[in-house]
Amino acid sequence: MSDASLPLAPAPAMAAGGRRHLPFWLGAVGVAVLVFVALRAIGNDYGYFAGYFILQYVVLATAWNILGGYAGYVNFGAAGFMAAGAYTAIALRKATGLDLLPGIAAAAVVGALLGLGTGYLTLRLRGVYFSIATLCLAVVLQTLVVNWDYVGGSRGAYIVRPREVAPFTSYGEYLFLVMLLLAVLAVGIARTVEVTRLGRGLQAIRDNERAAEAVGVPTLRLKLVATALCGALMAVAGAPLPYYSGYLNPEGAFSLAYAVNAIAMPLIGGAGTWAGPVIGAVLLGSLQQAATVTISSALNLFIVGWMLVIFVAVAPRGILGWFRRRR
Amino acid sequence: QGSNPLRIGYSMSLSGGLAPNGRSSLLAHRIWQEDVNARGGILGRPVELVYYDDQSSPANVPGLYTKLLDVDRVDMVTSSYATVMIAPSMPVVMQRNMCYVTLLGAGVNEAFKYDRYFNMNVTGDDIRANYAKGFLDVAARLPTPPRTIAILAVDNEFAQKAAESARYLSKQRGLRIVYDRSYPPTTVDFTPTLRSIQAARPDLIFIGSYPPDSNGILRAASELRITAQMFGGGMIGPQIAAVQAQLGPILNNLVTWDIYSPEPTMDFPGIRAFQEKYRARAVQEQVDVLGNYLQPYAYAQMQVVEQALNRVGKLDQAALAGDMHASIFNTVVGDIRFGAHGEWAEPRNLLVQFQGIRDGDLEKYKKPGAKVILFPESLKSGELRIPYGAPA
Amino acid sequence: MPILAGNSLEIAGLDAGYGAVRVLQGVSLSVPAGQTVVLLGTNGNGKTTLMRSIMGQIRATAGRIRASIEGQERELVGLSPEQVVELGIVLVPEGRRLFPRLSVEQNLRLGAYRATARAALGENLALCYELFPRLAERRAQLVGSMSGGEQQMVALGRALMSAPRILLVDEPSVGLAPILVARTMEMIAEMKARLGLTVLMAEQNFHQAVRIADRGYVIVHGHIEFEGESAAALRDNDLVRQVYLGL
Amino acid sequence: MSGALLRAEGVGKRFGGFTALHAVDLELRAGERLGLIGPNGSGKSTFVNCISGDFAAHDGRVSLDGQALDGLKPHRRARLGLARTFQLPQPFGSLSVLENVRVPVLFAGQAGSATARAMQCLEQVEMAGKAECLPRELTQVELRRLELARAIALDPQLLIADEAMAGLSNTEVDQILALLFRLNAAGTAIIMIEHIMRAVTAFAERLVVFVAGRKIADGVPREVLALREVEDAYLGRQ
Amino acid sequence: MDGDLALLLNGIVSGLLLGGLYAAAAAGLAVSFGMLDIVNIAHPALMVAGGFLVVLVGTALGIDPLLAAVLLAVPFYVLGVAIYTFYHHFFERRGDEALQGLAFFFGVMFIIEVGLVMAFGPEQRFLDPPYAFVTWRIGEIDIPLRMLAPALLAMAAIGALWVFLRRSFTGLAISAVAQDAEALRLMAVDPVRIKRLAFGLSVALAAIAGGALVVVQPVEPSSGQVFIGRVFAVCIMGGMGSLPGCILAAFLFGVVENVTASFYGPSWSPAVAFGWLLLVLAVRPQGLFGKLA
Ligand SMILES: Nc1ncnc2c1ncn2[C@@H]1O[C@H](COP(=O)(O)OP(=O)(O)OP(=O)(O)O)[C@@H](O)[C@H]1O
Ligand SMILES: Nc1ncnc2c1ncn2[C@@H]1O[C@H](COP(=O)(O)OP(=O)(O)OP(=O)(O)O)[C@@H](O)[C@H]1O
Ligand SMILES: [Mg+2]
Ligand SMILES: [Mg+2]
Repeated sequence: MSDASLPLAPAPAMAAGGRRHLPFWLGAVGVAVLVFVALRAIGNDYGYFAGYFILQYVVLATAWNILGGYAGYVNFGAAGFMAAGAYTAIALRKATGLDLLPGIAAAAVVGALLGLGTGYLTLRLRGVYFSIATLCLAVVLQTLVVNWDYVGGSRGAYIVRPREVAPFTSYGEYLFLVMLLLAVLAVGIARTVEVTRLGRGLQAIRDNERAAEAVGVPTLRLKLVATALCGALMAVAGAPLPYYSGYLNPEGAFSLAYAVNAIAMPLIGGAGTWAGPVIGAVLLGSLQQAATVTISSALNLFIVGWMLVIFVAVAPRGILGWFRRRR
Repeated sequence: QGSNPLRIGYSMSLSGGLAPNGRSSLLAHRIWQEDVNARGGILGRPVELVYYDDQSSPANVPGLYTKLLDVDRVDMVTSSYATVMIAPSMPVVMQRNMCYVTLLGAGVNEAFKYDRYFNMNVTGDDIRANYAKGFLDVAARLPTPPRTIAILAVDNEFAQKAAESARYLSKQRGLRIVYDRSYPPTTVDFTPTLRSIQAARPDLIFIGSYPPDSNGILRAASELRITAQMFGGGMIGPQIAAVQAQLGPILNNLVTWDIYSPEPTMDFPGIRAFQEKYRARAVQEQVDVLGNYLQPYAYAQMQVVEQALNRVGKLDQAALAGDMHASIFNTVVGDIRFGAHGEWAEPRNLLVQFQGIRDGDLEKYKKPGAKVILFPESLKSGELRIPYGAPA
Repeated sequence: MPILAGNSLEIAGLDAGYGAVRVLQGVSLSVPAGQTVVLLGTNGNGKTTLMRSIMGQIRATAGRIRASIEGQERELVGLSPEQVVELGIVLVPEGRRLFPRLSVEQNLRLGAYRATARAALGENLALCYELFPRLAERRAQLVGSMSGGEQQMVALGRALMSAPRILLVDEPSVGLAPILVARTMEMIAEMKARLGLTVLMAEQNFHQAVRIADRGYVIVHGHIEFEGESAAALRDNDLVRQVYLGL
Repeated sequence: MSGALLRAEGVGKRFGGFTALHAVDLELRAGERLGLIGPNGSGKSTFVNCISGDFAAHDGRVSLDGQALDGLKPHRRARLGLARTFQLPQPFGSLSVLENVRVPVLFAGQAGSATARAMQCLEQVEMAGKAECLPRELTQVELRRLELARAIALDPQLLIADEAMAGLSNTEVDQILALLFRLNAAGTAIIMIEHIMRAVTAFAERLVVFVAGRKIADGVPREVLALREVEDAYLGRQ
Repeated sequence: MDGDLALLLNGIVSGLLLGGLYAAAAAGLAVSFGMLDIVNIAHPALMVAGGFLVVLVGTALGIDPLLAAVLLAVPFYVLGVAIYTFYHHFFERRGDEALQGLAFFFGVMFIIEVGLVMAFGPEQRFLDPPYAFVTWRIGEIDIPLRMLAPALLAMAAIGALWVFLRRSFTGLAISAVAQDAEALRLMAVDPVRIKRLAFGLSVALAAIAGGALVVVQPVEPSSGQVFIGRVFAVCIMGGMGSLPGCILAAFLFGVVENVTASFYGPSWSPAVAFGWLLLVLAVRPQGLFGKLA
């Protein structure tokens, strides 16, 4: 019923400075280097694992935001795309022996194609219909994977990763660095989308698809670009997963947690801006991680549930909404 | 140094789908901890358990084990229950060369080939050749030898391995497989599936299922009045008190894989004392009230760690692994020895049959006779009754 | 037939607005029983705001709105829209505000929600279809797919279904074909006559509005600038001539 | 050169069993000012939607400047120079007025600074002062102006204004009229759909009347308005 | 009877019975999600909570689970009113409901699930009425009362709701409230009260569905997750807000699942059922019975 036009925080009018790319990239890389150096100084593998956990959500939330935040199309199928990436990496490794990095590249391609397919299949759907369609897609994908013996089917697939990678102290560090770069890339892409006409077009679609079309916005093409980007980034977020855990089964890969976090994190940070998902993912991701490793009982999930409720209740326009004056 | 605790770390499924087994194993661990501390701890140090809830989500596991090893700096690691939780911890544990005693994994080490891995499970090295052996051996001695078999298994790793074993052994013994399908864990209604099986008229029905589905399958089977010479095989669920209470007479004559039954043949030293303590606390802790399933194994898991440490006398992972490879452990689930790949050197898959079950009262499961052991020969405590579906 | 006595509206010194924006300033006007009063004013002068204040959709910051219904005096300021409607004061809102995914008949039935209107539902529905035969033809059509004029009929019909004593109409002629504007005015007049209503109507279309008006007010920037005791008085007023007749 | 800018032949549209448009023909010269009137529900907006590509017409062909539009999406038509406004203003609610106008410039305009061009359009509709406002802060007239500014930003050859003046006061109607005249003087053909007869007669050089989905008159305004059918169906007896 | 025909007929009958359970689970959502536009993703979790309480109450009082569910509908109505009041206060009133509300209900879902684990433990719970072990046999067709009784209760509850929605003014107001709440006030209807009532009803239906679920199968705290996709799918396929559509879609869904399971094996059931829904959406985006305005 609620059509594509979901009431979101009004996009900030891009200040002239917002369009400058070099400072952003320098800043982003700077932050990344800083994070990496700091973790390395701590010299503790757990930092890398916790960091990986959070960063995968940065990528996932950012990807969701491209379609959900800018264009107002709420994707319930994040887990499906994520798993598609993970299983692409597994299949590639089984077929060719190529490992993580080629796996990520392949996942991007598969995710983009899948996103494109979703876009085509659901292009007539708006609002909740689109959301449910993505949910269905995830179910269908899961069934396919479960019945696909080549990648282990329901028994799951093992990936025995090397214990060491050349210049890194551990494989965990390597994985973390890869995810860090992916996160920088994802956020950079999201921001580029936001400040270019693509982002404007998507926002116009979110607000009023019919009017957008009437003033010359190629809505279908833009949506397809957005679904493809979203799919590719989500798949990329999932590609290292089998390397991270050494074993992957469909239930784990299609876990509801990914779908929920992909939506909740941008909302909590502030949907519709590139920084929102980052803030949300870092906040909610660290909270979850912290709750898991400090509370040795089921209480940890309970707390995460309450925090989710409280966050959205007190910051309805996301954390960013607090700082942005209502115009 | 004396009061500096010896810390054993692991992740546990305290919420989510694996929580029932996770929580009851945790209770077993805590009972062991109390016992061992009452004996003065290990190496003169009191034992402390450090565990986190993995929420039954494999993705949480690598992070938790890194935390345990790098931040909490635990002295030993063990595992939570089930393959899907053990496998993601392997790379982390292997990275630190820790000696690793796990609980009810199935074939995890086939992929990793880690020589400090030890698994508390009865399946042994070769699941395919062993898991369904009891079912088919017993079937082979039926008065009218069976010619056909139907196989149904849930889409998860353990049940699929079970089904694979049934498939493999059936072929080996010349049984015709007249139905062979799997079903998704989200299945709500099993009626159509079982009816298809019924339509194939198999002599034997082998089912690899998990707790919530086992109920649905057995209920549907009773509603459809399915009969077969033998029905069951690899069902996980009938071992659990809540399931036994609910299904009552439906379980009668069901034959299935198991790991423990309170029959005289399995009256190992210490098991009764353990179960007494366990049952005294189970209701309050809201876990399985009988403790007839993996709980003794969880206790035994820690006994292995304890005995190895006491023998080696120091926290030397390599030496501990060496000891575990070499020694025999006397546990509440019997004397065990680990083979080259860390599985039990001698598999001990049980085939049990529920007999004379008229109601859901649980008292009978504390005593011998309700769940008799048909296989292996060495532990056999009763004779097969056929067919499934006959009233008690 | 309903009693004609005592359905009137009296507004005195009304201030209202949206947050910091003060739209109405000291508006006073009266709608005597059984009369049709037009509120003239060009865009953004506060006609809708006045209507919304009467209905309780906007809380007046000062002043009084007194309604006399069937001899009973009531202060409206502070009442919620539901309470105001319960009294028998019904608004045909600007932009019609129909329920697009309900059928014509469902929209009409909803109009009869208030307790007193429920009793007369059958009667009023018949009257509605008599007044607007087009609606009878389209009773199962979803309102969202109807043209502007058709929707205006539904809006009037829905108000009728509420069995109003005092009817407020906000710019009924917007977007209607000339022939329909005329007809709408006639329909309002007819509804008024049949049901013995008191009517307050905001309009820009002076020529048409004045045809059915007994008296009128001109509102400019939230002030009542002129009060015409009769249609003729309105026609002769300079302000009106200047704004509406382009003289 | 046939001289026709817009040519619609036999355009028909059905909704379920109800025919909203019966094979309507219409031609329009470049730079022409056409008034389109008709009773409510006579199919005017439906016709516009068929021309603009919002609805897929069931029958007929439409071409603009000799190029067939059939099957093209609305945005393609918009880029070819066909702009329309909506009967109910449809702003992009979360974008500022300026950004609202920048959208068409970005996607359909020529090279150059989008912001400058958008400001220019806003100036044309006298909305430059509201550039930073959000649509919800605008009054009805302002929303109509924004709607027009967005259309202008497409540099249209043809502008269809669907009741751009409904609900506006006399003075405001005059302002919008002046704006449309200015646009027209710059070469844009305009189809004005309006119920405000004063505006229609002042603006249109040619008048088309729809009744019940059919074109019943097409010609010089004075003559068309004098027609008996038009009076009966639309104007009513004055 | 021919074997395949019997299989097909039985597949259809059992599919219809299963559809009854789906209808029970989806009907409440058809109200909250379909009519009020509240994307209550926690609905299946509420249903499971209902199931746990049915077991608790039914065991304590020694009454039939379905009866217990009907009794529990009352406190669940109150619970629904409370949830809606919170939701209204924090989201709807501020116009933030569309997306933030979704995150809110995700949170509620977690809270319920983990709350159940903490209160009742992770073990499965059950309460079997005696008839749950009875199966009627008509020719070749089996009708287990375990499936039939909940389906009948569901139909009765949904039927009553449907009559209420069709016949009463309140029902009409419920179907209008999401379209224009402010306009509703001009009909003397308090939209917040209407929504509260409707949401209360939808949660009360979750209790009934919980009772139905308990009779069909034992409940675990996470049992609800299985239903999330299905109930939303059923709602959408039935056409938003249409109760008859919802029931029909539930039956279709059940039949497709079970017939697929009979003939092609259960592992393809979800893919076929959901894939079919995808197709429906691609061809008829408004659902089978939905109307486009
Ligand atoms: N929700 C609102 N928030 C702030 N200002 C508002 C709001 N609604 C209206 N206004 C302002 O209040 C003033 C009066 O508006 P109102 O709608 O009452 O005028 P009106 O006479 O009914 O005009 P119209 O002929 O356009 O209907 C206008 O200047 C308008 O901008
Ligand atoms: N989606 C639709 N489904 C069904 N009927 C429709 C639909 N859209 C329009 N109609 C019908 O088509 C007819 C023509 O409508 P249209 O909106 O074109 O009228 P119009 O001439 O623009 O009227 P107005 O002057 O009131 O705006 C109306 O009777 C309307 O009810
Ligand atoms: Mg107004
Ligand atoms: Mg129109």
